[in-house]
Amino acid sequence: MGTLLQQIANGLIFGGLIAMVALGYTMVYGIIQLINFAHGEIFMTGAFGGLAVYSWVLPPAAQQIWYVALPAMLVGGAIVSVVVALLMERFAYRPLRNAPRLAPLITALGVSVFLQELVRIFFPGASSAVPFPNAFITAPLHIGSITIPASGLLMLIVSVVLSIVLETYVNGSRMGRAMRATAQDPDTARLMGINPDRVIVLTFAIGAVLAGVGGVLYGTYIHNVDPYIGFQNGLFAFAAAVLGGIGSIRGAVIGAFVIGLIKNLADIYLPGGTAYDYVWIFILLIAVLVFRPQGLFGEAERVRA
Amino acid sequence: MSTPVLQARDVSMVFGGLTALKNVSLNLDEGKIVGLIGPNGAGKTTFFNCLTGLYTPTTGQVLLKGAVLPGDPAEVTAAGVARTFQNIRLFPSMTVLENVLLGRHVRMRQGPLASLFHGPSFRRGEAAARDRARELLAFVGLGKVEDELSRNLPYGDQRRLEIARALATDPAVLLLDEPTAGMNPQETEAARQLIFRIRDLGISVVVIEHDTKFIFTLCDQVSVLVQGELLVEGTPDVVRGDPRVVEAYLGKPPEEVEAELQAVQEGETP
Amino acid sequence: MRNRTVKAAVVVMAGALALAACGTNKTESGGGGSASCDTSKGTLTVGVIAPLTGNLAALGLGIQHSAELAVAEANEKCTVKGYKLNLDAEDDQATPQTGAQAATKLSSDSTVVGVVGTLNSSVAQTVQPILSGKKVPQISPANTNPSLTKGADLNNPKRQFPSYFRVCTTDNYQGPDAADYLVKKAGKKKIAIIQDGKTYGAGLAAAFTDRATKDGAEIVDKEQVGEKDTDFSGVLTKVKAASPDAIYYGGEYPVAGPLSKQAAGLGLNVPLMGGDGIYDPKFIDLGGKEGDLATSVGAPTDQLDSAKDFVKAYSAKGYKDPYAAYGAFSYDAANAIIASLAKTLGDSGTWSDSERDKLITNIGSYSASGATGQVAFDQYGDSTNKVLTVYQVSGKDWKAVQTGPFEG
Amino acid sequence: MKAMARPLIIVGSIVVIIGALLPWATFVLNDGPYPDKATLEFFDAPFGLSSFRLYLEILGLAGLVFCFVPLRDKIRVLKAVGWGALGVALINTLFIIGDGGGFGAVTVADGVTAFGGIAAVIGAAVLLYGAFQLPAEPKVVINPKLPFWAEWLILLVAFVALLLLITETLTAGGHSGVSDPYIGPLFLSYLSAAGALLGVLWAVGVTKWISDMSERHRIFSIVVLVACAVAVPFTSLGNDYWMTITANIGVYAATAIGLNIVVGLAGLLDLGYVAFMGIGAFVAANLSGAVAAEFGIRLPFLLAAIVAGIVAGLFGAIVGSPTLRVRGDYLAIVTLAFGEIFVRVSQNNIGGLTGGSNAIPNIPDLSLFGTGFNDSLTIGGVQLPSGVLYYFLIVVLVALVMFVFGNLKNSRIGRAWIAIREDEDVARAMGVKTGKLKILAFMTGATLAGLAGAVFAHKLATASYDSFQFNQSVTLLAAVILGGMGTIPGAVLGAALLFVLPEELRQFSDYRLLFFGLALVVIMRFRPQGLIADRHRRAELADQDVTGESLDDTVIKEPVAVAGAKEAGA
Repeated sequence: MGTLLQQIANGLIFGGLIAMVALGYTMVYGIIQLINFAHGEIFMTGAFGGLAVYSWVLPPAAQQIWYVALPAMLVGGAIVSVVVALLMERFAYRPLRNAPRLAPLITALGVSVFLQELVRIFFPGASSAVPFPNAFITAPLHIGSITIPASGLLMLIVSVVLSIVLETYVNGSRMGRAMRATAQDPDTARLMGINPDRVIVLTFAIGAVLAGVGGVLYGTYIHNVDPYIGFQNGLFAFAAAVLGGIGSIRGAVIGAFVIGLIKNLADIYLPGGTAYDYVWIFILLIAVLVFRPQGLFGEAERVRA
Repeated sequence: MSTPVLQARDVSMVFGGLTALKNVSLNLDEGKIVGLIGPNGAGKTTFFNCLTGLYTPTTGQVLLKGAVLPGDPAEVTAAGVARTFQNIRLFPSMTVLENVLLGRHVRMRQGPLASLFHGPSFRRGEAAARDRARELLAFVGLGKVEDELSRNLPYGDQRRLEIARALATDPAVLLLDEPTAGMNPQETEAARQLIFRIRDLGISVVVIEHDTKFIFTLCDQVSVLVQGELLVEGTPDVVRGDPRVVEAYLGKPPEEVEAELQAVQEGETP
Repeated sequence: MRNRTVKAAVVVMAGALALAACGTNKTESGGGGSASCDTSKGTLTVGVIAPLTGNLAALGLGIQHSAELAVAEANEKCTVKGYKLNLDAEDDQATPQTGAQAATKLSSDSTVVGVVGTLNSSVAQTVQPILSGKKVPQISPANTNPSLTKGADLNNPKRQFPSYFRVCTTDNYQGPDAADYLVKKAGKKKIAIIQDGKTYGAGLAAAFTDRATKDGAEIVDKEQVGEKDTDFSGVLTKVKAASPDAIYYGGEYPVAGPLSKQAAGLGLNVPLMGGDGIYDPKFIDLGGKEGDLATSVGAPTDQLDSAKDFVKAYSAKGYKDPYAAYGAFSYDAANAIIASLAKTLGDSGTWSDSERDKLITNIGSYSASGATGQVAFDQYGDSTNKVLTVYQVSGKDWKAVQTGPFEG
Repeated sequence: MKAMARPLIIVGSIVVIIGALLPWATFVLNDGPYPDKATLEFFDAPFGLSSFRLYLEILGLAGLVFCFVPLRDKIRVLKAVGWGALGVALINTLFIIGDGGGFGAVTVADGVTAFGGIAAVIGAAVLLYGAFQLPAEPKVVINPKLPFWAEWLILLVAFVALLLLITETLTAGGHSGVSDPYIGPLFLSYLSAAGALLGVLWAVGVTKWISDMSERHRIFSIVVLVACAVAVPFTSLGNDYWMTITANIGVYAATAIGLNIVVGLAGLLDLGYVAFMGIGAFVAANLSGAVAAEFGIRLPFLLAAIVAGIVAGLFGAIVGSPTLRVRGDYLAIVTLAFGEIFVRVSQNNIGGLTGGSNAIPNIPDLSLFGTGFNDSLTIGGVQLPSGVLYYFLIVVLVALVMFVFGNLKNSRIGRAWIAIREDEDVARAMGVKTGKLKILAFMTGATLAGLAGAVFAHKLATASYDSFQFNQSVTLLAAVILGGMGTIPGAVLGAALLFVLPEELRQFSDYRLLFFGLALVVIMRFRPQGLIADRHRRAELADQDVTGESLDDTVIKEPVAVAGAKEAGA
């Protein structure tokens, strides 16, 4: 029983991480129907941005005080992510807005490889894993029979809070309405006086903020980062977004938690154990795509569009 | 009276609580042209989609020569119902000839192995298909542009190519979705003549059109759809004189009809 | 005007020919320490095949530079009479087919006397037959898969390729040695095994498991982590449920460090032990905790003058990348090739393809003290160096806690 | 500005010529441990013209000559010359700066001056700028009436010249497995010069003329091409090293053509395609009698390859079956997930079939009449390099795959695939059974990949899961897209570039993936239809006038692929 609870806790934490990345996928897809494969790399650059702030911006005294260091790193990571995402949008994706579908997807793959290599070659020490400072309370928390690292709990909380904020924003604010309108029909939205370019830029920026924050929190939780963390976590996040119904914010978050739970529960309950947990996630993904292509929470019409 | 070639019996279509069609029936006799008119949103295209197997009617049946049509567009085409589209939908980067050859697809029999080895029978079949396609292109008047990419054709030619492509499937019934939309009077007249010639080949035709004048001078029978229901049905003279039609459809100021036409063209894609 | 184009084409073609024919061959202005040696007979090349790009590049570049160091020293000391030595490092991108291309490239160069490499056992599998076909000796600093030398059936060993040697030990020594230490000396009776599913890790874990069971320990859990995984909480929770008193990890430090740290985060405070793949300062940077253990081949560096010299010489050269886990092995491997070459050629020999057999024989009988201890090869081409050291994390460093030859 | 065109071209050409004569580096750039292999000369001797300085000299002279000679379409001719010169000048200048450690290397240092590089770059830029000021002219078309034997002769000469050009380009720097530290710039210089030559030929209409002729004499062209492919081992590429490289290119080209059926024809994005190659490789390995194989049987290779193809094809059908319900991007994700599952499962040695992390090593060499495929071969007194039989086997494989692709494309089924790609709904409305055909596309592609995988396993003597990872799928996809979707030469060219360039540019290997990523982005931005566009697709994808392109003229873009991508096709 203790193990089960512990695995559920682990799954939720991992799900929280994936959710922050998945939101970026789902929002970008919702607006311009682009699978932004490079979004995982935005997450990765966010983590390295946070690391850079810690190593080169913060004075040694501040490094020791987590409530100074962590916010600074989060802001730094988010800024780096946003800058990278906007450059990417401006120079790689925008020129292809009206190109055949395959073109932006290939571009996304190209951007992904490019960013990985850029960090690997030019970030000092990044040719292999780089230690990430523990910029939060180090002592693990004991809740009943389970033990979780404080940084894990923080990640979970931040992720849930940000998702709620985002959902409220998209549903409530003027810009949120513009986003939804653009997602439905960009041409009509333009007629209504919405500037689709601005909406798209904003979408990328919001996704990048979430990914950047996620990257820094990931670093504090896992304790090291390397240029390739974006790929696999990005893949999981993408799976989560699809699972929940791509384009749906709530769906992406729930999908992320489902994936986190499945990965951890497969370790105990499914055949093959830890060697096959990854396989189960993808089998689930395929099954969802085949039997419920709109995802768990997506709207059926989305798929046909 | 012989059995109609195409018969729709009490077709209803409901989309999640919204009734798009309600008990619509239609009889198409061999070698006849039937027109389908009605204001914007009357369900004409929905009805077309039911006739071609794109939608399966919620209730009711569509019969071709007395047999119920299958529920898959590909099989409907194979059974002998071909169509064109309201917004022209050619294969833009295929040549004119290839577009028509694609229409022959359903009448060709070469399987994967024959396609792989290009044996003598494959070549015979391919040559026959090409001959037939050229014949049809000549029939619609596109004999000289077979190697153009279809996207490069002028608008009117694209409409005609679409008809040739549909004819290539050797249909018993041809469904034309607004074949003259956006055409000038000369082109419209040419289209009318083309449709007559198609009829003369023994193919029955159903036409959706906004241009009532065109319909009344073309069709043997006209059905008027309003809000998903069949309002009137009969010969052009009967329909033209029916006051309900005038009220529901023709009575509107022309500008409004025009605006609707626009909206229909942009929105109501199958 | 077409005439002109044709003429231009002809001239360009001629240019290509001229290009092939001429070259200025100016001598190098700086860096060549060979000035004092007689290099009248030309140049011979030592090849390196390792991943120089991609995520294993850190290890591969360490291998390359360490071999470079050995070559540079040989040139300074005029080890090979009459020849200057070069190093030709080829990237295998850690993939078998690129490795095969690199091997073909080196083996078709008649000046290549031997090859140091590869890092990955899977790449070695494609490289072995190619180099062997051209009788180019290959000494690997890092392949640990026993089947590379002894064939798939270890109970009935048969040498696979006469030209293949390695200076590192196979899983067959390190795994059991670690098991002996952990079970007998440290008294850990309930052990959980985690491995990464790659050749090195899986092999090591299997060898460990066998011996530990024999020594009377109970293997309470066996798990696998993915190469690219970073969150190990699922695996560790499962391990924790089995309440082991030690974890043995088959794999390399980029996973092992975080694994150890995350275990502690989940309240699983037991030592983690691994092989030479985790014996790296970076393991501690990445989260290796106090009390974690690793085995490594050879006596501790600070007890061995040759090792200290290697470290000093390496840092003196100012290479951009650290020598990493396999640098010392690579250095020994290159030296084995160079010394055997010197022996083969003697004072006045001339290199030709007919010398290759003799070179391979000489490598087989080579014996010297290297940066990793005594370097020599047995009848299968495996290293006879069975001195293994167990290290433990103490403070921020690895400290040797046991060293000695492994006895079966 | 138009009036300035001619003076600018003249000045530019002269400066290029002078640049070629000036010294280029302030130090002797015979680097590191390679003195006797170094062939890139950066001399003090002013008239020591060879290698890239010779190309520059020729290009400069060509600029001058073409400026005065009456020419049709002068603008395109001079642009080709200008791009070529700029390419050669930039590559070498940047290399000296990079390798020599700064601008001192190409200006003044230690009392030595060397302005050759800078002069050449400026000259080439001026020449190019001048060329752009020339008035635009319609594309030259030459179409002389010739008897068929004369056309055959011209084709023969053209193909042989192309073969020689390719072999010379590849072996520029004279290496046959011998490492040269300057191989990268030498290769790129040669490529630029060869590109300029082809560019000029294209501008004067020669390439179009030849490609039209080859269309007219299709069978003859195919025969000559096959003969050229068979002749490769007899050229300067006839050594072990290039046999291995060309064989690898062939395997990937065959796989890429298979992928081209799925992506290029049917328009279904497959991100896990390499898994089918993996399945083929593992099946063949298991049936090869290798010691580590699960089954202790050895089937004849042909049979094993067929079984491998069939098994891969079955998996293709299974993976393709979600296409019945899933479309577009979602399908791409299904295939991606399948690829990832394949890697994980084969790494875990499922059922003992894949050897797991140990792979299946030592797959026995194939043999024909007692000659091992890895042995060297002597034909008529000519000693052919080892591995030549594999090369021939792979030529057969590629020919087979081309045959399948070409025949299917030009058939009822191929047309239906293209129709599905263009507009699936309409295809269905026209009677195309889209579901069946999409699965057939997957099956065909997978079968071809399986066949290629079987050859691959034998050639490599190992089947290991890490040969079949996601990045390989991406590379294959990039090969298809880079070369041009839906065309055979495109897939071959793409595969060749993606495997030759890293080999030739090994010294820049640390930046290999960086450039790979960047190249994908740039190509999608400026030439999404690929280097060799499908006759159909280029009209659809290109926003520029690219009529009359052929295989030849696309090669031109290579030297300026990054710098001049925008220019390409203009």
